Amino acid sequence: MIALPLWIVPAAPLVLLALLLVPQARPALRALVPLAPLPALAAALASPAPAPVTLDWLMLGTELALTDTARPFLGFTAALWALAGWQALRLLRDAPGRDRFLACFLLAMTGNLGLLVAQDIAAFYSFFAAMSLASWGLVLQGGGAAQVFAGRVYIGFAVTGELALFAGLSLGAFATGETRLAAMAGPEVPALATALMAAGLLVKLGAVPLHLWLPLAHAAAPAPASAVLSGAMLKAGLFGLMTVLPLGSAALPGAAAGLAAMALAGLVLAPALGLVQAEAKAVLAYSSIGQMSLMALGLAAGLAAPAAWPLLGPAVLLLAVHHAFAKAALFLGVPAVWSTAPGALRAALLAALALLALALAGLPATSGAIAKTALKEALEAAPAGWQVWLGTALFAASLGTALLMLRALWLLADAPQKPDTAGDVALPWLGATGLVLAAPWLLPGGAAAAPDPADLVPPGLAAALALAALALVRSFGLRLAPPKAGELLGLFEAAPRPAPVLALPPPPRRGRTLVVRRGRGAVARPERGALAILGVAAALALVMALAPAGPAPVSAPPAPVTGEG
Amino acid sequence: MVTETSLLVTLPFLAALAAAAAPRAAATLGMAATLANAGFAALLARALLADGARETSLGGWEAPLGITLRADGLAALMIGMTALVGSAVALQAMGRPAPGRPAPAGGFWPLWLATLGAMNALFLSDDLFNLYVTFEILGLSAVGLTALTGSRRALRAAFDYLSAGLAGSLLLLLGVALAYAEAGRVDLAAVPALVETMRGRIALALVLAGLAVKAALFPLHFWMPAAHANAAPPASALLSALVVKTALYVALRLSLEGGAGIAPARAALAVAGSGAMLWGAWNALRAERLKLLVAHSTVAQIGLIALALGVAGNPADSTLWQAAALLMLSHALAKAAMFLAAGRIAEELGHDRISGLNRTELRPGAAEFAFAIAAVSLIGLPPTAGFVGKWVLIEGLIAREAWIWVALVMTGTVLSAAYLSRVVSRCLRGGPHVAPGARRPAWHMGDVAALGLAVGALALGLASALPFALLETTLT
Amino acid sequence: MMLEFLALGALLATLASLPRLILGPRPADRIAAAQLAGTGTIATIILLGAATGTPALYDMALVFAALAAVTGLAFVALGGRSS
Amino acid sequence: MSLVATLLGTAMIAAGVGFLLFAALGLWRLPDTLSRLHALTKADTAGLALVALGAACLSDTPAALLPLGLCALLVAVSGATIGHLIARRLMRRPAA
Amino acid sequence: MTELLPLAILMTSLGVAPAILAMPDDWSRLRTAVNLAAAALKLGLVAWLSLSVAQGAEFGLGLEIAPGLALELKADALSVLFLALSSVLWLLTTLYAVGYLEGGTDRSRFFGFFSLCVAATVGIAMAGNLFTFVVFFELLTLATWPLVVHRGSAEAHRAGRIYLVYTLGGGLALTLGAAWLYALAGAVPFAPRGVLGDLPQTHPVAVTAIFVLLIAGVGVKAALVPLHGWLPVSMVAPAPVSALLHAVAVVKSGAYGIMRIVYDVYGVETMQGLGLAAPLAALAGATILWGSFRALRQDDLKKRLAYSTVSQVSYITLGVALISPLAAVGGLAHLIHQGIMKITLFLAAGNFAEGRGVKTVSGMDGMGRLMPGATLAFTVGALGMIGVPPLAGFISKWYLGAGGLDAGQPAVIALLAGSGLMNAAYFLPILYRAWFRDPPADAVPKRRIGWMLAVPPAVTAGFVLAAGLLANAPFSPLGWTRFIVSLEYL
Amino acid sequence: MSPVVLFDAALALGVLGCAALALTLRDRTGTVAAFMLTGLLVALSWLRLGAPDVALAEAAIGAGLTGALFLRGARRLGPLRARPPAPAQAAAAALGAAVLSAALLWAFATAPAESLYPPRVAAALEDSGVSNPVTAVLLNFRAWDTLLEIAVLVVALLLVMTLSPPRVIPDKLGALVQPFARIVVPVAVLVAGHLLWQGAEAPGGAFQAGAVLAGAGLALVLGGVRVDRRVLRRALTALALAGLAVFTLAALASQAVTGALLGYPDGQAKAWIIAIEGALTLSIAATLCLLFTGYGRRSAR
Repeated sequence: MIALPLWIVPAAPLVLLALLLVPQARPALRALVPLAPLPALAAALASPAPAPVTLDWLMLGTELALTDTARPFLGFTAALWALAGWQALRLLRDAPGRDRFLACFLLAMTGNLGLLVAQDIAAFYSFFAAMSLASWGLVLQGGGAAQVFAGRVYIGFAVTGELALFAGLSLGAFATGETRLAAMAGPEVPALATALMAAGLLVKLGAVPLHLWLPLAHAAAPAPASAVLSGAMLKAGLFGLMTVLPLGSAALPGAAAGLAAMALAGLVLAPALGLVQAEAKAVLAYSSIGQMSLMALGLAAGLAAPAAWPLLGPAVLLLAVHHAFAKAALFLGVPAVWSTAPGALRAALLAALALLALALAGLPATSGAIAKTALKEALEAAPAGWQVWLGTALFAASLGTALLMLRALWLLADAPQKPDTAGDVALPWLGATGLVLAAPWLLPGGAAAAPDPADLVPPGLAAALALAALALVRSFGLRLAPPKAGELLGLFEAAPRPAPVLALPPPPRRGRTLVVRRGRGAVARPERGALAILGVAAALALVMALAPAGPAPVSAPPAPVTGEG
Repeated sequence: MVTETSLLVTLPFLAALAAAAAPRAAATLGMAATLANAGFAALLARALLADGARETSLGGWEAPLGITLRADGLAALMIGMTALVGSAVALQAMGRPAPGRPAPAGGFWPLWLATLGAMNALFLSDDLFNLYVTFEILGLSAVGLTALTGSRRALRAAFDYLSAGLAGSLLLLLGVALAYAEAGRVDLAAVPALVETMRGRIALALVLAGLAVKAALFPLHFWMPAAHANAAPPASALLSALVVKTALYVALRLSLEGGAGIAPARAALAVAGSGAMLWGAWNALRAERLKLLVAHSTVAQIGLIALALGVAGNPADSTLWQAAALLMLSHALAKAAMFLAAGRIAEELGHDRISGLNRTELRPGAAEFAFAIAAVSLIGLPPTAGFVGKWVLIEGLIAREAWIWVALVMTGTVLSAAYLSRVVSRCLRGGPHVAPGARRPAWHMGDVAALGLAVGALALGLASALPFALLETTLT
Repeated sequence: MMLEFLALGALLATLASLPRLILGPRPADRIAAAQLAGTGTIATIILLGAATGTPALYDMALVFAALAAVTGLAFVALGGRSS
Repeated sequence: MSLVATLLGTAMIAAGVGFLLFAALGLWRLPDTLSRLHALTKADTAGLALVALGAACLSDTPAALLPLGLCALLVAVSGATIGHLIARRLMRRPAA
Repeated sequence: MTELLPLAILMTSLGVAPAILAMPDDWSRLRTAVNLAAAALKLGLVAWLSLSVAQGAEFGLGLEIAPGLALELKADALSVLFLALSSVLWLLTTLYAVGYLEGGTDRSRFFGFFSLCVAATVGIAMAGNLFTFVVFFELLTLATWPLVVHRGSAEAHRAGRIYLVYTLGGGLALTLGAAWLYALAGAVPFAPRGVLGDLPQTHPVAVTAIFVLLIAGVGVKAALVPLHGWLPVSMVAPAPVSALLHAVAVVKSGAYGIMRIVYDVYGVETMQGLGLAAPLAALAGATILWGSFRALRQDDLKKRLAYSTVSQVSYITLGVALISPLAAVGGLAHLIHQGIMKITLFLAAGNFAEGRGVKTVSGMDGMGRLMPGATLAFTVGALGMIGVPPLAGFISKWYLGAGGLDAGQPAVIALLAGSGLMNAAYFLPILYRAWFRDPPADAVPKRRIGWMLAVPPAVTAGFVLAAGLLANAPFSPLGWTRFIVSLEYL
Repeated sequence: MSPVVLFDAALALGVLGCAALALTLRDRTGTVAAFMLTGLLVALSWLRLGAPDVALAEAAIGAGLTGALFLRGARRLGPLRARPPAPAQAAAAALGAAVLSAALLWAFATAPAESLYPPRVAAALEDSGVSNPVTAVLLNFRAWDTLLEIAVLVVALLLVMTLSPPRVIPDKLGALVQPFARIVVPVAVLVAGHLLWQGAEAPGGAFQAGAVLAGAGLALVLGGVRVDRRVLRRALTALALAGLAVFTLAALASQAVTGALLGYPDGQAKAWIIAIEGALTLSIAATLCLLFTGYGRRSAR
């Protein structure tokens, strides 16, 4: 096998993007979009890993390498992008702004893939920003009011996150004097820098309360975009945190507690808010919040107990991979459902989706179960004080996920058919689903994991609760009024706004003019002139006559100041 | 052998006579004489740069008895200024008027040549009484130039000018007489002796008062705006650029000769100069007619120069007076260009109301451009000599910590920018102010002259080393 | 001494034309007064010359005399229209 | 210089000055313009002639005679002519 | 022969200006040829000069115009930085202007003053002493005024008047300060690390006052906050002029002047010794925030860009004022970066106005579909302004941030972040409208955009990208500024 | 009280009174007449002050010709319209004048009695070629001033040429004028020649001679000699201009000969001076005549 140069990972989509800018080439090249992440996939799977690349001339000196942590990330990210790209091609075949979407898609892909291999701050930050900002285009694709709102919220969070990241990185870089990303986890990085970096990344991760953009964006974006947003890009945040936090090297109990608090809040909030959503993708998005919170919890534990990190790390990674594929598959399945009319085909599809949902909920013999088990084991090493409620949290997470999945499936089952959605959008979904289902056998040590019956409890409980709720609803004729999208932000949105652009006519200003106009200068008359002559002559004579001889002061005498000094 | 000095003071008179005797050939003769004069001026400057200043005793009689012509750097600079401005103005006068405009009055050439001769004689003169006589020629010919158009306003202005000029002459003469009574001699070398006594100082005060009238120094400027505004363009240019300078030149001479003793006069000059600067600027801001604006600006600029002369201090221990000389030079070029341009603009428009400068069927032409450049020079923005002069002045004043004067100079600059921009902004009209088919005025000699002078004024700053080198050869 | 007194008298005669000059009423009266004053001045000069014994002054008197008529002539010839 | 000449001269001068004074008086006191002209032409001429003659008498050089004589002549001619012209004009245009 | 290189560079535009001014309006071919040839020639000469300077050559030419007063042209690393910017962008802007003004009136006047403007800029870049700097600085004022009022409308004239009032006032302050300094120091050549000797110790008050005057003088052009009023008003000028004002000539000259004054007149030690740096930095910071804040509220596209310039140019000042090598690198690099970004924005905005008559932010709907090329260029410029990596703006902000920390001013980071946020807030809505809104139904192409209009923004957008991407390459702006800073600080 | 003192007092009062009259009379002819009278008295004053040359010049110009010129000018002006100045102005003017006069009076009164200049003149008189110190000063020591003064006259003429006031066509004055002219003109020419020649030793000179000659010319003009014929006018003009031309050329020629501008060759000074003065006399006369007759294309009536 030819050694793959690492720079091709981000370059492949970028080159394709550049080529797509030529209008004539577009029809031929569009089909290549799903292939753009393949070099990355190849790099992730290549053995041995591709050699690091150093490009001194690029930016502030760019270094690309594929670390062990990054490798799985790169793998699932690339795969997801490929699948999503495929579906996007199908789904948006005739949509207006398709090329714009694809451009944003490719740029976001570049960023996402690139940040996984970037080793220096500038490159990482660049790729991260490219991903964040390009995703704005993905969110906005639909062009409706929801998209506009989601887009505004998204970009606000994204930019703020970017800036926090920027601030953190520059603080860190200055403190360490290094531009390597790895150095940001070092001991000499100030806490403020770490906090800022973490804040920036947590925005991306969707940690409560920085998650506000997430349900909006996922709901608004087209399904393949939601898939990569949820599957790949949220993980970029995770990846970033894993890189810049001093995991496994230093104990930061305070930070750990804070992070854990955010994670727990997410675990609680996600099902609570997700269940009342009226749209399947929104529900899925809330479930992502929950899942990501779980991973954040893992990180918190790692921060609290550095010793546990060697175990926790792989567990979190596993969870991430699992969630990536499962959630992406679910999102990809949404248009597949849309393409069908309620009936047998849709039922089959829903059944397949239910499998995925169960996997997500951690049903035994799925990747979810493997991941959860790994996490559970790893958390054993967490500090003693944490043990009490970590289990509860895990249980709550599973339960919440299961409930949300049910809700999502419920909503999907009722979704009307969208006739302009082609049937072949299901193909990428099938691919994704296959991967998820095959995961236990693909994942390292997955097949060996013994199914834990306890894992069945949450889904079961969830099903029971769901049935109870259903019964309640049916018997009392209750109807659910979906809340306004955007939680707290929805309240802001309720206020009427004249125009979405921050533009007002400039305030009127008074004219500034120096010119005195319309004056009729009175011409002095000669009689006065004669008087003036006389007066001046007399005055001058007086002055001169009375002035003492010798140097009289016109101004101050020559100053002591001289230039030569 | 006949020297360039004597040719400078005699040739213009001969040419004036010839031009008066042969009106048909007046233009040719006048142009030739003007150019020859310029040549001699250049030769003189070169000779001075090479050999330093020189004095010529006329008729072989030494100074207290006879009259001495003194050719030094300052004089040569002024002569050069006259030659330069004069050549351009002559060029303008050579040109034919635009169609439909009356032909210029025939009397221009002899009067101009007489003015030229008188000015050369004045700049070279080293004798108070002789200066008085040259002022007489100058005053009369300037009145003639003012009245050249023969319009009612012009005649009226000319009369006012004449009256004021005569009053000034009277004061001058009284002063000279008193100086003679005191010192027994009237050459400039008597000035140091004069400042020693009270009588002598009164004599100098009278002389200075007379000069102030002739220089139109505030508050004795009443005659000037009307005279300069109503004269024919070349005449206005000459009057404003050159004639008023002569009085300032003499004031500078007296300042140079008088040394420390004349300080009160310098103070008075500075005060009057500040007043002139402000008053002239104020009136220029309010003026409705273009030429009146330019004329009021002359009042202001004269004020600036007088201020510079006044604050330059004792020439024995400061070279700031050179800045004043440079300002004179710069103002001469710029103001002449401005008047020529204003004349051309008025000729094309048929009037010179500032509010009516935006005539839609006319595009701005070369004259407007020349006006704008001249304005730059007048304001004293780089790279003009005006800027260099102001710079040297300000630098010197700062070194002396004379902050009030610095502030005044600055104020004057600001004000000049303010009133000149009134016109210049209209010179740059375009867009909605110009009709699509608007014509551009054809080139005339006047445009060439105005543009040449304006560019000269602009570029003079780069060549300021030459004036300064010349001024170095000035005898004090 | 006598001559000096006479010169004074001539001068007074000259000045004595002033009342008419002031009173007018016609321009012709004023010109006549001036004319008379001219003659008086000539006389004064002659007397001064005689008193001081400087005949050079007679030349001056001659100049005055030669020019004495010019103004009057001009007045008449130009029509004397004024105010 | 003879005493006679001196006396004569002085007397003539005195008479001349007297004439002049009377001329002035006449110019002042006479009632109308035309009559005033008499004072101008006659008394005046006579006065100056007498003064000139007197001065000539007093003069010690004969060279002085010429200018004095010319003086008298010129004044006489001028006075007469001007008086005539003014009168003539007054006759034609009484308002002047 | 080579020692005349600075003069030759100056003359390529200064000499061309009168010739163009004198041409009749309808000689457009010849005029364009002369213009472009001069621009290209200058670019070549500047390239030559840059290479020579990089190899350590020194250029200096002097002309004494009064005792102790000389016009001096000098080419050092800092000059080359500014020279390169102006010559490259002049070529592009000229090309653009030729296309933009096709068929317009008074083109000879326009291009004449255009050349003069660049000549003044070049003169400023190569000024060898303070006096020369002042001379060219004022010349710039004069040369730009006709450009500002070129449209001839009442509004343009009003803008011109305001422009004059500000810049001439500034010029006056500058002149006064410079003259004062000359009076104290005799002569003030530009030399690395300052030329004041022990003056700051002997006359601290005077030296401080002079500094205030000088900075006030150049600060007007650099649009420091209380002195920035002319900049938003003068956006009524045609697009190439705005580009010139904001990117190449005027504003940059002000910023460049601050550099010269801080580095080559006062020197960093004096700046710190007299405590002048911190107030300047504070002023720059205030300008950054205020400019951004005002930009938020503008609907007029060019006005928004103008306020953005107010804000962005102060990054340069900030970089200089922080007295830290790293910040200096950032500030100096931003001189170039802001130039190429802002010119991209203005050229693109000009294209919008030309092609579709769009002059407001609210009219930008669907522009990405109507004019994709220009919108793309605009996008690149706008993102660069926000500081999105890997574009040019990021590089400067990165160094500025580091410099702020280096100087012990972590607040700079907050400043950068806050300003970046506001940048995003006023630029991203434009991008949103352009790319994600549908064009209004009545949008009809008004005029075809010729290649002369299309190419320059594309090229400058390319520069924006390249300046960021290739920041570490030897001849990048960043590389060059590192070279300069090594001279000023080591 | 001695008659001399009385005489001087009367003279002084007369000068002041006449000047005041000239300023305040509300009739133009009266003003001119008063002015003439002032001129006469001033000439007398000069005599009393021992300056016969000046007195002569004043007599010729101030008292003689200016009257005619003023009358000519008064014809073109309308009636007096200017209002007298406000009392405050008048008071201020009086104050200014008083201060100035006081200063001048004091200054002149206390000026050093002996002058430095006359001894120098006396010392150099021998080399000047003439024995009249005034002429020596005017045409030798300070000949340059004189040249310029001639230029003043020429410029005045140029001014008249430029303004071209209406030509004078005098009224027909009748039969008596011719005999008058026949007497006056020859005498005047004689006087002029005398003055010119005498200038070398005694008061007199080109100015005075020229003025007298001009007076004769005016008499001719007013007597009906037509100067408005082109040829005559041009000839007069040429004559008027020739004076300065001769003087200037002489100055240049003298420089060519001796190396000093206006430096006459040794021993020939008197010849040069007389030659120049001769030219000047004619020129001045012609100039004064032309100043009176004017150049206008339009006629007076």
